[in-house]
Amino acid sequence: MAVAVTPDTKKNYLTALKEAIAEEMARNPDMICMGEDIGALGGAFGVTDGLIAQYGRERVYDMPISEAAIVGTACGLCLNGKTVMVEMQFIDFISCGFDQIVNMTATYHYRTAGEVNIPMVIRGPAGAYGGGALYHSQMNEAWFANSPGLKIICPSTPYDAKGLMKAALRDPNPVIVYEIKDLYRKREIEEVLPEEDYVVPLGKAKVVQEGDDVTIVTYGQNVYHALGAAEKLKEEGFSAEVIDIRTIVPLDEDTIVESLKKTNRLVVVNEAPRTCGFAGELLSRMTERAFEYLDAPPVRITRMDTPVPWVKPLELYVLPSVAKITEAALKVCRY
Amino acid sequence: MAVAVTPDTKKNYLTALKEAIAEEMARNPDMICMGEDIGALGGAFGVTDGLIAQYGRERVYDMPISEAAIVGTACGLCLNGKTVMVEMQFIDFISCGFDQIVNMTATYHYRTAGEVNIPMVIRGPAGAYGGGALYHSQMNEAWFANSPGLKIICPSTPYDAKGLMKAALRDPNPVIVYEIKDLYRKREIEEVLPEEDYVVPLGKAKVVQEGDDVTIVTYGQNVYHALGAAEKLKEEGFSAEVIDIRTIVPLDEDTIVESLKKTNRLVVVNEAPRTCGFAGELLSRMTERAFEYLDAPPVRITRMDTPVPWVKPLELYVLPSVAKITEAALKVCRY
Amino acid sequence: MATTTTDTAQTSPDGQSSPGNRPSDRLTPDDYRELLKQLYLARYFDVRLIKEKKRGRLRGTLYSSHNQEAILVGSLYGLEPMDWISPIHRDMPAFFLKDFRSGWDNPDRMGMTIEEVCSQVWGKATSPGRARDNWSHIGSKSKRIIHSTSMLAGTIPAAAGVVLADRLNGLNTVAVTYNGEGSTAQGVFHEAINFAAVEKLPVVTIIENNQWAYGTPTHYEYPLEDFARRADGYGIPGLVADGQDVIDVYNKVMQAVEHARSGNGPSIVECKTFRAYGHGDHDDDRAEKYRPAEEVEKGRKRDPLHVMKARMIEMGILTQEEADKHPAEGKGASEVTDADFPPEVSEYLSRGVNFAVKAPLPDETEGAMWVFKEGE
Amino acid sequence: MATTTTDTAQTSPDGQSSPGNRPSDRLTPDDYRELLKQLYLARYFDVRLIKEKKRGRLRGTLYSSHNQEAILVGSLYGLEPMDWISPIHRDMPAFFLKDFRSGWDNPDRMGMTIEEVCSQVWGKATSPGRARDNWSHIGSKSKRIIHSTSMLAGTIPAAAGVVLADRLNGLNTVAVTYNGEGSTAQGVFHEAINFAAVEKLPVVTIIENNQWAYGTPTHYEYPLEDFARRADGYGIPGLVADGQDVIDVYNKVMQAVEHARSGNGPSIVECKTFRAYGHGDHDDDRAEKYRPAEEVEKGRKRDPLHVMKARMIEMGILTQEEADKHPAEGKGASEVTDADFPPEVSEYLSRGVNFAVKAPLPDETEGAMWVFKEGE
Ligand SMILES: Cc1ncc(C[n+]2csc(CCOP(=O)(O)OP(=O)(O)O)c2C)c(N)n1
Ligand SMILES: Cc1ncc(C[n+]2csc(CCOP(=O)(O)OP(=O)(O)O)c2C)c(N)n1
Ligand SMILES: [Mg+2]
Ligand SMILES: [Mg+2]
Repeated sequence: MAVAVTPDTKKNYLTALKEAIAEEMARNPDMICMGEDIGALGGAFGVTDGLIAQYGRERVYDMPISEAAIVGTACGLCLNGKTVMVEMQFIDFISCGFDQIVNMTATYHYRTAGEVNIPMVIRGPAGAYGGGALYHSQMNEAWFANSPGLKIICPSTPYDAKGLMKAALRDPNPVIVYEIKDLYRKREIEEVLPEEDYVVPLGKAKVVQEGDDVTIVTYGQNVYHALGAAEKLKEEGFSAEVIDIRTIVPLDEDTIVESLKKTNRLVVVNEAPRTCGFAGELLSRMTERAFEYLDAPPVRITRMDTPVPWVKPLELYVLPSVAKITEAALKVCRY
Repeated sequence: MAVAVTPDTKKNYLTALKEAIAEEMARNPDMICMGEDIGALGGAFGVTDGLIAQYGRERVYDMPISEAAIVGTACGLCLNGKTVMVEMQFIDFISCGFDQIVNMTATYHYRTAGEVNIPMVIRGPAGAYGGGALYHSQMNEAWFANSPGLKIICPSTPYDAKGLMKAALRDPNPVIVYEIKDLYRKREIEEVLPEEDYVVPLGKAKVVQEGDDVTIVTYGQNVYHALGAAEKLKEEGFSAEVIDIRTIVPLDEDTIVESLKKTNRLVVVNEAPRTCGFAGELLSRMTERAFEYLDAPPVRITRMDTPVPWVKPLELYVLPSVAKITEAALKVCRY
Repeated sequence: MATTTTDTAQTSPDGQSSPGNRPSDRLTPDDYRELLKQLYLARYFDVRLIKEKKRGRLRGTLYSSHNQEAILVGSLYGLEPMDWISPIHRDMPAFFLKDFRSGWDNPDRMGMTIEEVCSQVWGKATSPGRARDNWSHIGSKSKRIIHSTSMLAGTIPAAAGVVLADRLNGLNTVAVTYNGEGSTAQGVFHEAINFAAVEKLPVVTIIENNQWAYGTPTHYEYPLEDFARRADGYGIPGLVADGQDVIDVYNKVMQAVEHARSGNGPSIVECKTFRAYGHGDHDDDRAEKYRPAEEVEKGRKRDPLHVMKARMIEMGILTQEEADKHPAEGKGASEVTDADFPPEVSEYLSRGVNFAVKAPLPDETEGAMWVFKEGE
Repeated sequence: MATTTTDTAQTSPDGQSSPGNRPSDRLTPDDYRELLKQLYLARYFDVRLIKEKKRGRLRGTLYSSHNQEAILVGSLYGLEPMDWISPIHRDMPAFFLKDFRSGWDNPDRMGMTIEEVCSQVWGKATSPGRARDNWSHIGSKSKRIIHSTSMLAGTIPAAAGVVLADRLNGLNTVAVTYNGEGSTAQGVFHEAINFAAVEKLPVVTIIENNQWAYGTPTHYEYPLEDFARRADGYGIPGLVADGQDVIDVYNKVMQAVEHARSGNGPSIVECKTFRAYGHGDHDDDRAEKYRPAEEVEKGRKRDPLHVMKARMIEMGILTQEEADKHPAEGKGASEVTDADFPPEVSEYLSRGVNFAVKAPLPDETEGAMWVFKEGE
């Protein structure tokens, strides 16, 4: 699936990620990639395609199926001056390397009073809606948001995917990247990317659509559901502001507060399980900080507190949707 | 440390737990205990003291240092009809068995449309304030609250410890028990326990102290900090209602809502890291459900988003305290 | 390193496999005929699914067991009905092959019916798990099949647990777990086998060494040629079987099973085989990116159907004519037709497919059900 | 099962240890004298801490290395300054013993100063980690000591990572990791050693087999007598050393180190020893609950100081009179006094203790610092 490289060729989300990693590999001779099947195959989805041909085993490691050792070895490499991109074949398998992430990697800077920092990027395909069932659909970012020392990002567009990935690979801290696999090859979101090097700084939300009546805050695939809901709301005479936070940790609260000053109404959307998901965190922060601006109870639309089931009707039943967001936002608007 | 067994002997939190497990072992011949050093030693804190002498290796397993295999084997035992109590030597080490808990155990009932249920109790010493540093102080319940299929409890008194533990060991679902190790031998909280068998049902909060001006909701060790704050508040002329939720999943929302109808003010206290901790979840639920009753922005007092550092002044600096709760509650009361 | 398939019938570390003393010596000609039929069925199941998938009738990824069927057929044939198994992604036929000896249509059989397995593949409410999780992630408490998650090697500790429970209840069962060679790198593999060895639990770990873990060759997974050598770290038997030969698999697995059932603890049985297609069907067209064509050709050469037929001809229990009647061996999924299989095989499966196709989808509201079991 | 300490100097699996060809043959009498002094220092460090702890001057748990010092002294002596180590809870003396041969007070030494180590024990701001994590969880990027978490075996993959980075940078270093025998049951042990073996990384994994993991005896941890046999599962050398004998430890570890530095990959060296006290000081009074007194008496009999002195007397580089001058060997922490140690040893440590006692506590606000590193 070679993409012609004329300057104004639109590129998909996957290509954006691929370019970001390839360009950082070229820029930073101390950068290494590790993961399962990322060499000759180029990764399950092809994000590392071509890297092994260019850099060889010295910088691109097909690893045994050992998530704990992959993260731990990467941690050692970073401790000793390298920058490591770790690919989880699916973000769901991060559970098998969990201890090495939350206890070894995340805390290294803290434990050493700053002597050590771990510039590691752990990235992988994430998200539901694609029939991946329980173990190929997860958005488990809340586990890591509750584990101090980790930054977390989740891009929703090719432009952001490339810019955030580059920022992550230049960040001196461990960053976990939730790549939305359903967006990898989505035609509708392809866009022309700048020819020159650019980053999207971590910790900056983006107002995707301006509006006055309600603020819908989300990230990942639900940005599109929120935009869909905004369409429906327009039909009902309400104008929704849609914010894509892009970075989960650290959160850009100011952008959201600014919006709430205008709309006075908040809907948070998140496909992770409801309890202790990031939607609750976001809602809490806004309630604490912007209570006075809120004219209606803020609302979360999240996955139900269930795993992601396989069969389509069940899967959609438990996940946020345009309809659910619309309904919730309407209720908030009409409060 | 034998305790004389006259009916009105006060018992500590540790003894309460010990009795609950011993009584359930006697009651349920299909119950098995697994963990590191739980045999001849009786566990690092002595919770399983005496069980091996009574039941032998057939029902009490000193396990290799293999948290994943411990949980996984326990899961297999439960799948085949047993009830298993798994001791984590410290709850912090649960990270090493993480995948087997969240992906294998928690979802088993869901995946099998109810054919299988896993009556497993995973319990261990938890909590900060004791100088245990990063890896002997954790309250990591939010990871599991965001993983559907797990119940989570955290008792704060001997009575509740025994009653909740028994309920957990009779529950057909996996339950994680956060035992507050700083309370294990705390003299001030010892109490006389009923001689007859009793359970404290999961999912029921307890109003520890009634009050009218502000509702302080918490669990674990912070119940005592909240009570301390309530004292201080009284001096300032405010009466605080203190609620110990006891069960984190499923949460007894009604008791809290009832309280808010009266006090119209909410402070949530939790020693876990702030972001995506359970305090945020609780605050969100109340904001969604009881927004109209809230006369002031609800507030969270949590650990800062840091690990738990070792040295005392640092440890206390990042954790909730009587002073911090008091200050926050006063602000809420005076809003 | 390890990329060739070897006939290792002679290399077994203990004397059990010397002629006259092998488990297979107890097999009758009828057993051989049954085994051949099961091989056909496993192959037919796979090619039929490949075709259905190509026609867009199935969702999810199909991990073909093509060319690896002898491992399932040979390992399952000697088990007792009450024994446990835990199949993994490439082992779909195991779900119905379990306890197949009790009769393909025996309603009391301790294995899944073909209707149940097909219902799972088609994602229907009649699947044992009501299609809540996908493909090979089914199982059955009553039929003694452990449900896997996707996390590789993750069922080995559960296998230890179920047989420990049986032992406590006075039941002498064995658990057979299936794992790709790549999965043996997982930490939980080590933890579970270590504990099983300490406790002498009757767990037999089969390693299906098909030379590749997705796009990764064995020399990046493990430093030695034989993955069975992992057993040496636990002082347990590590047998190597020719995974293309039902009878050799049967012999080695039965040695391990008898060792386990006699109270001597766990074993590892590595079965050398070769993955015929891509890792999953999504990978079929690009596997050549990492896997040289010559290797594929070489690896596919010893079709288990062919090996079995040759054995039977040599033993005089199959004529060349009979053998040639249904020439499925050596043919790819796109080349083979129903005529290449005995009719009872295609008919059996068709019954399952027809049932599944007509079966209802689960109702969407089931998505929210069974998170917790209600207490009594 | 494995509960006895064996002199296994002869059982090494390769020819390297035959007399005349052993690494120790390169040691001079001065080396022996230095090693003995280091043994004294390690012992003194431990007993001094035990005493300070008993007096209530220290927080946290003290995991005594009493009777196990030969492992640290012998394994560290032959390393190059740029080599990496990762000590674990029972290895506190390793932090200052690293690169001790460069001179106890050499400011350029690639090991921690005694002031730094004592500052950590006393929880002061002058600790390398500013006392943010406790006891043995210190380390130093610049001195090449990996910081452990509490999660056992968790530093082995990091050890693989640091030497891989060195190799990529053209630096031929070795990483030596320390682990209790109980910790070898962890999944990450398997994953990391498997990868190190695949990649032929220069990682030497020392197993301090002190017969107990907290309250659990070895036969519940592992099915074989020698934990070194874990190496067999990866086809790497698994050596067994007499952990009470500095010289045997030195020989076996140096064999493994030279094997690694020559590009041949990882090894495991099991050192047989015996834990003198409880698991931690909180366990001292109750260890008798699970550990029979006779076993303790037997296990403590071969004091590494005694073994070393006997060797030196036999070699004619120590007189009996000299040996008896500081009779610390065979004495418990409560029996021993400063007079049982060479004065330079107690003075050296006292310098560290005095420094630490006077050093400031970190300011409470540091609790909120260094969660993230600010970008450039
Ligand atoms: C813990 C974990 N990591 C990664 C994966 C993704 N994955 C699925 S199958 C596979 C390759 C498995 O190879 P092998 O074990 O040899 O089995 P095979 O597919 O060859 O039969 C990988 C890496 C997974 N399922 N689980
Ligand atoms: C993953 C993990 N599980 C449990 C513990 C608790 N723990 C601390 S030390 C110890 C025993 C260690 O035994 P061993 O490895 O033999 O070392 P030793 O203490 O005997 O030197 C245990 C179980 C831990 N630190 N990490
Ligand atoms: Mg394979
Ligand atoms: Mg030990």
